[in-house]
Amino acid sequence: MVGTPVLFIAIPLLAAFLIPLLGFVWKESVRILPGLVLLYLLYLAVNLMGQVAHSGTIVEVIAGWAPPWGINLVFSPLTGLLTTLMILMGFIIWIYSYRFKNIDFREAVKYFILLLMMITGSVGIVLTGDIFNQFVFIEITSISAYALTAFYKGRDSAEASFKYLIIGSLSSMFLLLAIVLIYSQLGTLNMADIADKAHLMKPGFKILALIFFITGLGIEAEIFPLNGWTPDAYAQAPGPVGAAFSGIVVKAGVYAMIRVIFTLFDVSGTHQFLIIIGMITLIIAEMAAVKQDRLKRMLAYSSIGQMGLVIVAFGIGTEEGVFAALFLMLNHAIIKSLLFLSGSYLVYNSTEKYIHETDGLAKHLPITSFLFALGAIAIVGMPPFAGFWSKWSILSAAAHSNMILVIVLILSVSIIELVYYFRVVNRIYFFPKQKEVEPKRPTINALIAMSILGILILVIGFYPDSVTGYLHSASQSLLEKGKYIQDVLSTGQLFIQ
Amino acid sequence: MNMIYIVFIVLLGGALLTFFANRISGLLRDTFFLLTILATTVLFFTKIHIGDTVSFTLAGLNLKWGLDAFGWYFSLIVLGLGTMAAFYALSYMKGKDRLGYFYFSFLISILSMLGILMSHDLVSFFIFWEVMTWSSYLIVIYSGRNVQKNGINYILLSALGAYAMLTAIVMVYANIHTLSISEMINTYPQFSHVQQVWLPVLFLMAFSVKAAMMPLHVWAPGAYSDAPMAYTSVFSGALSKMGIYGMVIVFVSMISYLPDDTLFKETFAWLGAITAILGTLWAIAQDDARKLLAYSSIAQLGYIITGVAVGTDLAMLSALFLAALHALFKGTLFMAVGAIERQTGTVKFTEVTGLIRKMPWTFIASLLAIIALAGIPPLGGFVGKWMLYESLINSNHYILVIAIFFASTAAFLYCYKFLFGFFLGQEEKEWENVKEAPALMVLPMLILAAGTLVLGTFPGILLKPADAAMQTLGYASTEGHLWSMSILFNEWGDQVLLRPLVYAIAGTFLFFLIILTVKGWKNTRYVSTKDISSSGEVPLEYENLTFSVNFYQPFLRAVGPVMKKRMIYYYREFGSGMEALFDYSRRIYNGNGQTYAIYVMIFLVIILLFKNSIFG
Amino acid sequence: MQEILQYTWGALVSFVVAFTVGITYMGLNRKITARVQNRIGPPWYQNFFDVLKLGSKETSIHHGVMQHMGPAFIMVTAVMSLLIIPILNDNRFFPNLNFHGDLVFLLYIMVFGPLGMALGAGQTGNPNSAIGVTRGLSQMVGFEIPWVMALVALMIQYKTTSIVDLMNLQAETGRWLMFTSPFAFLAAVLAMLGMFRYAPFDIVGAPQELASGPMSENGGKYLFVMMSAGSVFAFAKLTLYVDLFMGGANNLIILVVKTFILYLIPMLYGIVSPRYRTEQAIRYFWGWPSLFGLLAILQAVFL
Amino acid sequence: MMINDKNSQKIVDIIQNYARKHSLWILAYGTGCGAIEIPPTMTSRYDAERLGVRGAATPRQADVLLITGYLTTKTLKRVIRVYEQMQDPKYVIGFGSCTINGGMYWDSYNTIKALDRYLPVDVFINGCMPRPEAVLAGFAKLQELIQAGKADGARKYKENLEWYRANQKKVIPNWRMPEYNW
Amino acid sequence: MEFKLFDLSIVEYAFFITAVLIILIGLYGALVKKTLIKIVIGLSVLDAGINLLLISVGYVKSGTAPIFSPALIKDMPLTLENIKKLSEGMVDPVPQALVLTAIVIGFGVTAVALSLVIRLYRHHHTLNIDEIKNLKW
Repeated sequence: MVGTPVLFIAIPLLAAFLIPLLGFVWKESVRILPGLVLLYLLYLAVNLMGQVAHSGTIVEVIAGWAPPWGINLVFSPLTGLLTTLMILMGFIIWIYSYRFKNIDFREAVKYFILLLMMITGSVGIVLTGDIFNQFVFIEITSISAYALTAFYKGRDSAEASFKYLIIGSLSSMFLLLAIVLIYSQLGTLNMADIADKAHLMKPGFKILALIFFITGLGIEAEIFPLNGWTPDAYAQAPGPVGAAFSGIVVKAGVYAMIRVIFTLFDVSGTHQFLIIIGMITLIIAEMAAVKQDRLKRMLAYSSIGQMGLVIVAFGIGTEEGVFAALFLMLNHAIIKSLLFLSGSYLVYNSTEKYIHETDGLAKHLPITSFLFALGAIAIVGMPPFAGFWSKWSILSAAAHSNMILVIVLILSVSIIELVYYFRVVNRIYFFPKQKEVEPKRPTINALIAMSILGILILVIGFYPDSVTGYLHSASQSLLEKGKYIQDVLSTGQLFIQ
Repeated sequence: MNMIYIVFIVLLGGALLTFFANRISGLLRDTFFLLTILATTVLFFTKIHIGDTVSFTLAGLNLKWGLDAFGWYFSLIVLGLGTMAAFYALSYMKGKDRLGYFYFSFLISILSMLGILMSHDLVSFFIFWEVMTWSSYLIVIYSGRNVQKNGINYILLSALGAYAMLTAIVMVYANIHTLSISEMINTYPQFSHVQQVWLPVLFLMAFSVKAAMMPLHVWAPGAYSDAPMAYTSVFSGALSKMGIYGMVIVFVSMISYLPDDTLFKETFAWLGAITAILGTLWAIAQDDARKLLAYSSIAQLGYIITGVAVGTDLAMLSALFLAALHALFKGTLFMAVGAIERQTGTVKFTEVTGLIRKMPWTFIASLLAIIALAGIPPLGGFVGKWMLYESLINSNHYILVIAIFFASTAAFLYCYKFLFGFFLGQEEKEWENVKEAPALMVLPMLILAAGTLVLGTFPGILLKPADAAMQTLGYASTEGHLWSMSILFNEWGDQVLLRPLVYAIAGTFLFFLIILTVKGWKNTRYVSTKDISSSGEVPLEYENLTFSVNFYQPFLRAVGPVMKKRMIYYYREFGSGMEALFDYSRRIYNGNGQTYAIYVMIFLVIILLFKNSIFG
Repeated sequence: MQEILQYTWGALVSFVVAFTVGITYMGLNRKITARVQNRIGPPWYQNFFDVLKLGSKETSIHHGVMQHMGPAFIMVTAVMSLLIIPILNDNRFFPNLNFHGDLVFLLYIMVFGPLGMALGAGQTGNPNSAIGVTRGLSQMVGFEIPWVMALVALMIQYKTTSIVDLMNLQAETGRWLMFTSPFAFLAAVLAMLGMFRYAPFDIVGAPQELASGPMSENGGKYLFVMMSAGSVFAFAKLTLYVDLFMGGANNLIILVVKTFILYLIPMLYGIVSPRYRTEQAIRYFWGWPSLFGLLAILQAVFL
Repeated sequence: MMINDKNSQKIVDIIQNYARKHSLWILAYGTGCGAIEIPPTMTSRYDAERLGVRGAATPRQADVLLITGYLTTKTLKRVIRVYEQMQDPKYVIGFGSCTINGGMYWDSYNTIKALDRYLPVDVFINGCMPRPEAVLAGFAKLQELIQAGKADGARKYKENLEWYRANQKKVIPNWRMPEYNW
Repeated sequence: MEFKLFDLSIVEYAFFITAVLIILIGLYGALVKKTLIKIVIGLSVLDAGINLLLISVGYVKSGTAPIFSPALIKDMPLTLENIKKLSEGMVDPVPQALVLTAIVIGFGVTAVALSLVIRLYRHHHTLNIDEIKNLKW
């Protein structure tokens, strides 16, 4: 026993608290501490993953209150996988942002505290077994995300952040409403307990609660038309934060939504609804991405599209579909982070982040450009890179469910995606460089971070079996609702007796 | 360790080594490149035997690689042309930058083609197909010319085809829960009728894109002409044959089982013929040699597609023969253009003329290749053309044979234009100092051209493996009654005995050539091309008397109505229409945070209103 | 060896015959043209003088290798056509290779020469040559269509691609194909107008604008070989028509009569015609002649 | 076909000359007013073709160069060029008095007066202009000369090239032509 | 512990209705008003409404405070049944705890929102949300 899941929340919160204090002692500690914390958590997560694979779900009871009364953390194959992924992404983003832009000490303090908070919140969303607790974590994540979006003073970041905030407030309103509804009906906030008793709810209320959940969490999961904030926030936030959004925050949002739909409520028609809404999201986002003239906005729209695809895959609902969705989440986290990280060096000194400012940078930033191109090729699903396998699993899942239309739509949209990504890559490699652009060479730590992601893409691409085992057990654990309930509630029983 | 793995590892490792060796020294890079391709060729032809298979599991999918006679036939094209092009490339690419990148992509595309030919399951087929797409794409954009136009066209249409194929693959996978190609072929007759129709259509879409069939050919002229010529010879000669390879499988193993297969076959045969005609006509209109050859490739592939689609013994044989032959002569021609481009710096017929005395070896190679391309008897091209015509006539495709014949007659026009434009005509002072290309470039050309020469008399050399390949597909052996070493038969029993005919041609030619040379040998002397009868005028040095602008204007005027608009025009219109639509659709995100909030409420309201129909 | 000698002998004999007859036809053409124009005209043997003179003329210049090879190419076409096309129904007098090739081979060997000559013309560097060549090749694309249609119609109607088979068929039934396949004959004859390049299809070498087109730079021995080849080739073509459509010939006299009657068609048509521009010529060939060709194919398929 | 034997050479010569005389391909250099006499000569009324006379389009194919009238210094240059491009054996016929002595242009500053100072003329046809009958008579004379082997203007030109050149260069100010050496 | 929303008396309905009304007012403010400050106020009102709704769910008419004071427990053993019996007359404490949390969060959000408004005003010199549209499409 190396540790318990509660450390995932306790340690980073503590560290976030300690950062400014330590900063007075040794300034560099502000930058180093988050890395150490994340590294430790990564170690912990990997260990726990091994443990989970070995002996089943770990349920951690907090403060001695057993489920269904107390708050509990669930480290199942699914949540464990996502936790590991988020911590990994967080760690890589830390490596990257260790020296990203020469921000002064005060700014660094803010940045790293907020980043840690955001990661903690996201991990909490995934780990927690309590619906209100989840709400709290969502709010923690959101507030740190608002602040991080508005991190740069010079740009229109406040505008983006404010939009995010308005919609985020609506999100929290809907979540609270849903929680109120559930609580008024069932008198419990524990997810396993809710799932157990969901059939006792009046159908009308159940659906109402579900709708509020979908709306509230859909805002975090970027489904259309709830994603108005997304492109702005992605584009205006610092580069690593954009990566964190697409690699961490959105994943948590999607997880929450999927947990609600798959575990809490069993309403027929939800899956079809997911497919439809995911499809619309995908199509609109990719259509919007084609004509973007700003790099980060393009990446943001692409991110929305990918999340739509994830939701479609979840909507397929079979084990294969869930597997595919999780695979895509994993790949998307890695690839899109790589794109954001390398992309932000491509438009480093630019204020407007126009795509045409990246023209011909390949000569000046060979590795960054190469990694960006690798990411672009991977994300459109070209074999033998990572993206292909997730796309293949989605398609085969859809085919096994006889959803030919879905396949056709996904592939048509993929063509659109391919066009705009390759346009950018072509520009980077083959257009003459704009005179006024001053390329910035990436720092060594940024290179390391990006290279890790690039290697991950290659590893998953050439040897997908390295992750499919985890993904399969994760997808099974999501679908085995009864086991989840039993795992969580049995802990309570043990505790009481 | 199985030899099949080793070949792939050698290629992949060689590609990576070449890529990284580029940083160290050019010589090392060239050595690695050449060694890799040579080692692959040697290993492939000595160590891998027909019937070898290997299987493994990846991501829960059973993948199987192996080699059959059919794949071997196409491997012959790929590796043969690939090796020649590799030698050529060493000299052609000398001094250009980003060579590591080029050689890497070159080797990877060879690898992907071998992979396609050796894939026995659909997923690895698709993977290699896509690898082929992007590796060739990397080379198409290598030169940096028109990347945004030609590169995107290429990748877009390739993706269209590849995704159509992917759809088909997942359909098959969902249906029979296995990815084996042979399994798919075996169970195909039991599929539902809808699937039986759609599977071949989707597969053929992918293959038609690579085989540059109308109306999916629009990428080809740009892509062929923008890639470095060292690669374009492989691109047009071997890579496009992958489309043919797939098509043959689909036509033989799938479409034949359809109850309404004739409709399919006729449609594709006609599409092939139309491709041939339009490709030829557009080739005639080109002033850029690369474009001319690109359109010519499209046209040639059109013949092959027709042969495949008609699918009788003789037609299939002719298609396979032409596929290999096309690799020979089109490889030569692209290399010749490359040589000219390298030596003179231009590939426009309107600019460069009269190279025959400066680049005689290139001219000889081009001449042989052009004769083969035109299908004129003593060379291999005739054999393929003959078999194609006879098969069409034998299988009652009367109008089709006229269409094909029209295309190949019109092909003489661009054939002549190619030779005249570059090698004949006035010798201009501007090109006075042009030298023959280096031996490393000339030799591959000559070797390939000599191949067409040999095949003209002894087509059996190539027909034998083609016959073996066809037996793999389920055809009966046709040796002895449709072909033998140097005799061709049609299905009515008429025959062409090539050897006496070729000897007669050669004999007559030599006889009259000698007469012409000997007669007045002492008095006849060479004069420059400025010494022509031009109404008593003496053309000055700067006066260019070469006729090369609007070369075939009268002909193009005659066929004008067909050529008003190119297919790509419609694609462009469609594309810009779509982009306008996209542009319009993204205005949903109007930038006002409040509107976004209102969207959220609208979303909620809509779901609430329709909750009963959504969550039934 | 004996076989080779035999074929060589056959080729020689038929060459001599074809040369004589061909040259005579050319002379007759001039004579008849003159008579139509109310002139006396040159004697019928005038072209022998011309050829002899060209042969005896010195050729002091050449523009390169291809100029040498061009005439040889066209000679190959002429001789090979003679070798493939059976001269008489009875093969004994002119042993040749007609069992070794078929109509498709013949079609291609017939374009071999013009293309080779075009290369020779191109080498001379005279722009007129190149212009003439482009016109000639364009026109060839025009007339090949009805010509091939006619041949295809014959091939599918009688299920053979061999000339000898077609001749035997006519000999057996005793009916000429020009009557059993009239449309094919029409199409073929109209295509022949283009093949002979007499007016109105003589824009290739129109002297008034192109000097003499592809031949502009060729004099002396080159023109000598070309002219001989042209005569031989003309006779070969006429013989082919006779073989295909008029039941062949049992002896030389019948052959000469039949070929001359056929030869009158392009000749007389030419005498009374002005000149077509290239695209007009092409459109002409793709009009009625091709329609006849189509009808021939329909007839072959449905009757 | 190297025939060294004198007698057989004679026979060959006779045959060749016979063929040559009956096959005169003319290149009509139609500068002067004499050009108008060529069409009637060639067409139905006088029909020169019955003598084997026929138009040739390029100097490479032509045997006879017709100088139909006066030559200016400017056109002389072209005529020389054309003559030099013709292949042996080749003949020149001068039309009308202009080619003989300048005719009505005898005192013109830029026409040449006597053609045979510049090119070897085999036959002069007198008249201003010569009628087609005269032209035919000229052809007949040329045929006679050919048969007799006396139409050897080309040989004379070759032998006296320097003299001809000197004369030519005297009247042609901007002499820029390839050297004639066959 | 079954709570039924529609078994409430008229007074309890009043809570409910008031809460919904406040939410609607807040929404109106947030969605229709153009001034940033008013939007923030709308959001706060929205928050308050939801909190009220949350509280009203746990409200038990004339219930006591949810405290197990020693006086209340006396000597009862703490079995499950006893706890249930004891808690019957009490107001549900959980919603109150939730509301406390929600208020804190709402406070945080409002603080962030207001600081953003300040920055927006500095940047755009306007508070009209329709004019703050630099980022679009």
